Amino acid sequence: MSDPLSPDHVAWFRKMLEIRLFEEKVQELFMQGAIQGTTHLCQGQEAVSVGAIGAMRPGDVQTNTYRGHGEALALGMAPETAFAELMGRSSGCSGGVGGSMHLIDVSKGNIGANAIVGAGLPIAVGAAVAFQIRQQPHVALSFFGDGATNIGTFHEALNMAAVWTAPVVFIITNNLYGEYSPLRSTTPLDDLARRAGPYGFPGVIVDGQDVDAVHGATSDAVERARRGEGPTLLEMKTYRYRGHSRADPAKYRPEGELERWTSRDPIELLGARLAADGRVSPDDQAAMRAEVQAEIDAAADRAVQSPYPTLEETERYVYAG
Amino acid sequence: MSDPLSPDHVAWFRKMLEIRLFEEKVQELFMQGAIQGTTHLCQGQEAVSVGAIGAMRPGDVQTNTYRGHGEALALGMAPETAFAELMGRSSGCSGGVGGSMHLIDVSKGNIGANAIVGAGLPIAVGAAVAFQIRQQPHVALSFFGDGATNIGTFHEALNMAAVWTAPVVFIITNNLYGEYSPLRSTTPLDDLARRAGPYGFPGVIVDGQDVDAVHGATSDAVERARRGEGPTLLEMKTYRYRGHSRADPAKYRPEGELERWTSRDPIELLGARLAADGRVSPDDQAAMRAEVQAEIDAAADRAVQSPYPTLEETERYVYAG
Amino acid sequence: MSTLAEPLAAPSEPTTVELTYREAINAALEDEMAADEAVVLMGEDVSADGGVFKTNHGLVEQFGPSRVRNTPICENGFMGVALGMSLTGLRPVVEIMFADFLPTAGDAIVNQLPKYRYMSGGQFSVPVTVRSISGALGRFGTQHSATGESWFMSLPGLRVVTASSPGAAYELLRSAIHDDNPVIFHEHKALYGRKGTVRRGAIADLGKAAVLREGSDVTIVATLLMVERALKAADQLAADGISTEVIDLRWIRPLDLATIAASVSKTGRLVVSEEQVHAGGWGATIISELTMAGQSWHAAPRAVSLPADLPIPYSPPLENEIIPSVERIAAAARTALGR
Amino acid sequence: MSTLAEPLAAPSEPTTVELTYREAINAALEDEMAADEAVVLMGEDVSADGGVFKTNHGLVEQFGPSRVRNTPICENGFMGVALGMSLTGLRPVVEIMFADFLPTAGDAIVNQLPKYRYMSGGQFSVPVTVRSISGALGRFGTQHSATGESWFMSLPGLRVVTASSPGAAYELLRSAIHDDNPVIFHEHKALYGRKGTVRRGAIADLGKAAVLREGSDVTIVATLLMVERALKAADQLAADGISTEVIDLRWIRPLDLATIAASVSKTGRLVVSEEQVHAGGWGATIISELTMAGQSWHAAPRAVSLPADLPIPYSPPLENEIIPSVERIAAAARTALGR
Ligand SMILES: Cc1ncc(C[n+]2csc(CCOP(=O)(O)OP(=O)(O)O)c2C)c(N)n1
Ligand SMILES: Cc1ncc(C[n+]2csc(CCOP(=O)(O)OP(=O)(O)O)c2C)c(N)n1
Ligand SMILES: [Mg+2]
Ligand SMILES: [Mg+2]
Repeated sequence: MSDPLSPDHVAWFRKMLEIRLFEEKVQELFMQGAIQGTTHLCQGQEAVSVGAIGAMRPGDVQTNTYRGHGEALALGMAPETAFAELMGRSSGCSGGVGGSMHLIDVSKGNIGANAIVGAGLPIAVGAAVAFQIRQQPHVALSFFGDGATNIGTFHEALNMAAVWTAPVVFIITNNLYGEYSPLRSTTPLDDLARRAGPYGFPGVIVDGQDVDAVHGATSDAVERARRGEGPTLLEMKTYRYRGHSRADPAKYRPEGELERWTSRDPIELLGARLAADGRVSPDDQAAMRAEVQAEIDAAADRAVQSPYPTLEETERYVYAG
Repeated sequence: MSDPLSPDHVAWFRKMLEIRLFEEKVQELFMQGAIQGTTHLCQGQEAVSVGAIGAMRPGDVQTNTYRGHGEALALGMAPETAFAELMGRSSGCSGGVGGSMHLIDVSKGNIGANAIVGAGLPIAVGAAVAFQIRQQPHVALSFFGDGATNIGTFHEALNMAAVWTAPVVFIITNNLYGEYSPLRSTTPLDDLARRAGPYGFPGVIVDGQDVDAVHGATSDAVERARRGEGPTLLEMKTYRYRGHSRADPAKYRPEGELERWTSRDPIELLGARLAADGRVSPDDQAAMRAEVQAEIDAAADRAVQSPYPTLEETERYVYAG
Repeated sequence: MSTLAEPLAAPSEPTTVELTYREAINAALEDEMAADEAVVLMGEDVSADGGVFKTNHGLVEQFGPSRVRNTPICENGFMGVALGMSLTGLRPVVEIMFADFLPTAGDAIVNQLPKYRYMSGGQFSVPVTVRSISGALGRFGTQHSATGESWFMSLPGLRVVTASSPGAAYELLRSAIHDDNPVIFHEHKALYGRKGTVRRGAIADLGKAAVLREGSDVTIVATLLMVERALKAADQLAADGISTEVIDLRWIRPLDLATIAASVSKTGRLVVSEEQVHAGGWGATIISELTMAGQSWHAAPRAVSLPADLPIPYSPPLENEIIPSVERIAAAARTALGR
Repeated sequence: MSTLAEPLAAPSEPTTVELTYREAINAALEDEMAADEAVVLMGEDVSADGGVFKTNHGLVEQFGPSRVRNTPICENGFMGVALGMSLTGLRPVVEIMFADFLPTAGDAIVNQLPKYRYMSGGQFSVPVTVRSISGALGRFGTQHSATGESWFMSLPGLRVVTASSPGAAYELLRSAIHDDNPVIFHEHKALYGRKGTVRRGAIADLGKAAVLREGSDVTIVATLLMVERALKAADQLAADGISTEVIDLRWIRPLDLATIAASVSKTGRLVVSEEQVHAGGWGATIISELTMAGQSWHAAPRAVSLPADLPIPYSPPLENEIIPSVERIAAAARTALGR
């Protein structure tokens, strides 16, 4: 892809750095015990989150997964709010009761981060159909993994979206693994975009390391949906640098695989272009990284100051009204 | 299709007649209150049941649905046993506790008639995988409707079958309706065979009114599976003459549709060929029909003599051992 | 006039009409859809000739196929769709054709609907109503005869309600649709033809049981089809001079323990009559809660329930036999009274 | 030696070994798979580095990827596959990575496994064991912390069992796999590291609760993680001169009411300690059944349970707070004793 570089690229670069450094910090806080339980990091997948979210317009919504920190931050959640949620603090986006798998912010169009594989897809279809019914010009996106394409809700959601020509964009973050299982051990094909076939709408393979490619393909799909032409399935080819979750050392990877992917790191790819183009020099990039790092560190420091909620405070989260 | 007429055709013709007259009798018994509740008849679909079941070999198994009378009879269940089950009598195949939706006979390879849409598919895959694991040369078939291709288990079952190269044949009895809904109102394509695409195994469209076509396509798929080459999805284009169930007058059908299908009635098609070929004259066919009718009537008469089970008798059906 | 029942003219003042249970549900749907554009009805064949159980007559003609929406066969999927609709301002009513299919939508019902607001820290409300067509005696066999009324009673974030009569069905369904939380609404398929008085325009209180008959000797608590059987049992008992209080439990979650406790404090005797296995159900929960609260009994409470170890059989006489009968309910009350 | 524990040499004479709960499960799987070729293990990543919770170490090396089978992510689908396997002679053990995903397989669990034999008139047996990895305190959040131990307790045709210690886990899992009926076997993820004595080669009786500590003043019934807390509470109570009987319920279906009734007949006081909401659970069912059977209480029975109206929160201190603690269990026993 060779879109003319636009001002967005600098913002995207910064956001991708923010996501990367946020995730690294999460890992560190985990080691220190400041974050407990489990967490599913997305280093390596930043271009997917940033490029695709960048295609959304006000009023659009999306659902994502337990591996949703990238989308949450791309949608503008403050790192401090996200850290606080991961720490179970009352200033977290969900008051600390959700945790790492549920970074949700309805005010930013982030209507769900789901810990159940495949559950977010029908929810996005529902939002899309609601837009149709109320004649609102909005679109719903749904992010999910390659492994999620094997569960029934994937099929059910795509089928309903097709039958109803719903304004929804399905985004597979194909990072080649579902937990410890390589794609081809659970899925009978390499190119998941082909799974759009029986629904009669387009399936598109996208280079998930190239933020421009991601943004371009998603924008096309979003605008197609907005024009009333129905859903698209986008397959983002990408990779997660870390194991599935905290507990996973990712020993199952073939030798050299990680290196092949880090050699096309999405942040470095964009950084190289920004440097080549003269927009942001390597030095300025380093300065930006330091600045973001300082923000991230400060955000974590502030988050940890937030009190834990009390059970009583959280009672109002259960029933509305 | 123009397979040379073989002796099987006469047996098939008779079996199709048996199914047709069985279903008509069920309807009559319903009106009289001798059968209660609901029932899902398969008049018009006889060639699918008979042609496909005819491709099975000893040790092969199949699962079907609440609309499974045709498969049950084709597999050799005595009409009397089937009637008794529909009447809730203790001499029914399931001792009267199953009813119309569960004509099951494990001794004949009929390992399930399911009232839950889509539930039979993974069960068939499980049987097929068991054959693989135990290195038995058997194949599992699964019959289900067009509407069932929209539920998650369809996708999950086809995916697992593909990944494991399981010896299973998926048979869509595409009768154009799922309950009262025409196919295209719930499904974004006409040719459901295309749904095999993303699983990487063949999908085949078959004329479900032509018992030879059904038998040929199913035999090919069964033998392919037996050779270890994996699953096939067969789409049988057919039609049910009656409404979805007893309660349904089928008023939603466009005018002329039923007539278009009855003009290619599977029994008449085969009957015409048998007559043209000189194998079974129209008179002999009429005699055969009368004979089968008498058998059916007698079977129903005997079935109604069977006592109802007692609750105590049925207790042993709950837990094994 | 394509609807079964006249639409609601002035919702402020209830007017009394005679409707069948089926018509009452139709009227509640119609009134809610007319009053609020956000209300949509969805499910398999909901708009086809009034729906499979004919509860939806005239709705698609009045509100169009977008708001009365047929779905493909995929309960978990369309339940998720309803959730997504609710997050963006709609108030979906989902029809589940047989209660037995609720587990097909198991993830959406257990992990999504009740928890969605909570795990977002209260950012959403989830006004989804699930209409579950429940109950046996249709000779539908073991996979189509469940009530499932207690299956989800342990889930915080959810409400569960049952309708035993046309009047209750109308008011409770409206109450369910009005509530900003997910509610599973159980209707019993054997009741559709029953006639009764409906206060058109009224709406039921959330979480309140209904004392249908006052009495002093024994309390019978029931739901769905068991309510009319309990009332008939009370008639039989009255002939023997036994004064029976009959409570229609209505809400399984939240349980109206106060109303039941007040009744049992008076009668000292309790029979729970339930079209379900006793284990893990509302009957057991009520007896446990009262006992834990120190209830003193004149006689041990009793349950008339489905057999613990028998699925619902198809065979008509067997199905009849296992569903609690008027006689068995009355007998349980008599035993409690030592008669 | 790739397995965690030595394989069983002579299954006839139990030998006593010290194993962790995780190793005990591994040993049960290994012994069953070694003894019977029909036993297969399946689920998501069951063979990947010992499985997600490392219970399956060495099994794929020993028995191969066909019998230790990774599945795609599709709980309802692969539960149906297990059913199909069982109909044709295999004895599948299905791992459900978190109990919260049991509802994802809702149809297979509710409508298929328990009913399949019944609706065929007894033509099949369905020897499927479902291993459900259950329980809170992992800081996994509200969609990954359920026990679900009572969710399916009302289903005729099914059995449900829980393992509270390494010894129980070993013997009960073998018992589940041996049984010719579908069994849901609950393991608690907070217990995997616990050490204990395992009688390798032994097998538990079906449907029998275990009296772990005898006492005369109060009975505590518990399952899973609550059992060790109940035992600790009993120690605390003993220091105050209170004699506590602790029963590990083990089987939720069938319920061993006889063992509990015998204990309560002696103590007259009962505390159920459960990592679940009280409504619709085994605790409520036990209290109801005893009360209906005419149990006379020295003091009202009590339940130490999860809050009725709160999902399990992620925030660590809150999660700690809502799970019944040793102190709350002891306090309930003291209250029952009026102390
Ligand atoms: C219904 C369900 N089954 C299993 C799991 C456990 N699980 C969590 S993530 C995961 C793998 C998902 O893989 P993929 O969809 O590729 O997403 P990724 O983690 O790679 O982002 C599994 C099996 C779950 N959360 N939900
Ligand atoms: C999970 C589930 N949802 C809904 C139903 C109700 N139902 C029974 S048959 C049917 C239509 C199925 O259509 P199709 O698969 O085309 O089969 P056909 O009846 O035409 O043979 C429906 C919706 C069911 N039995 N199971
Ligand atoms: Mg993945
Ligand atoms: Mg059909």
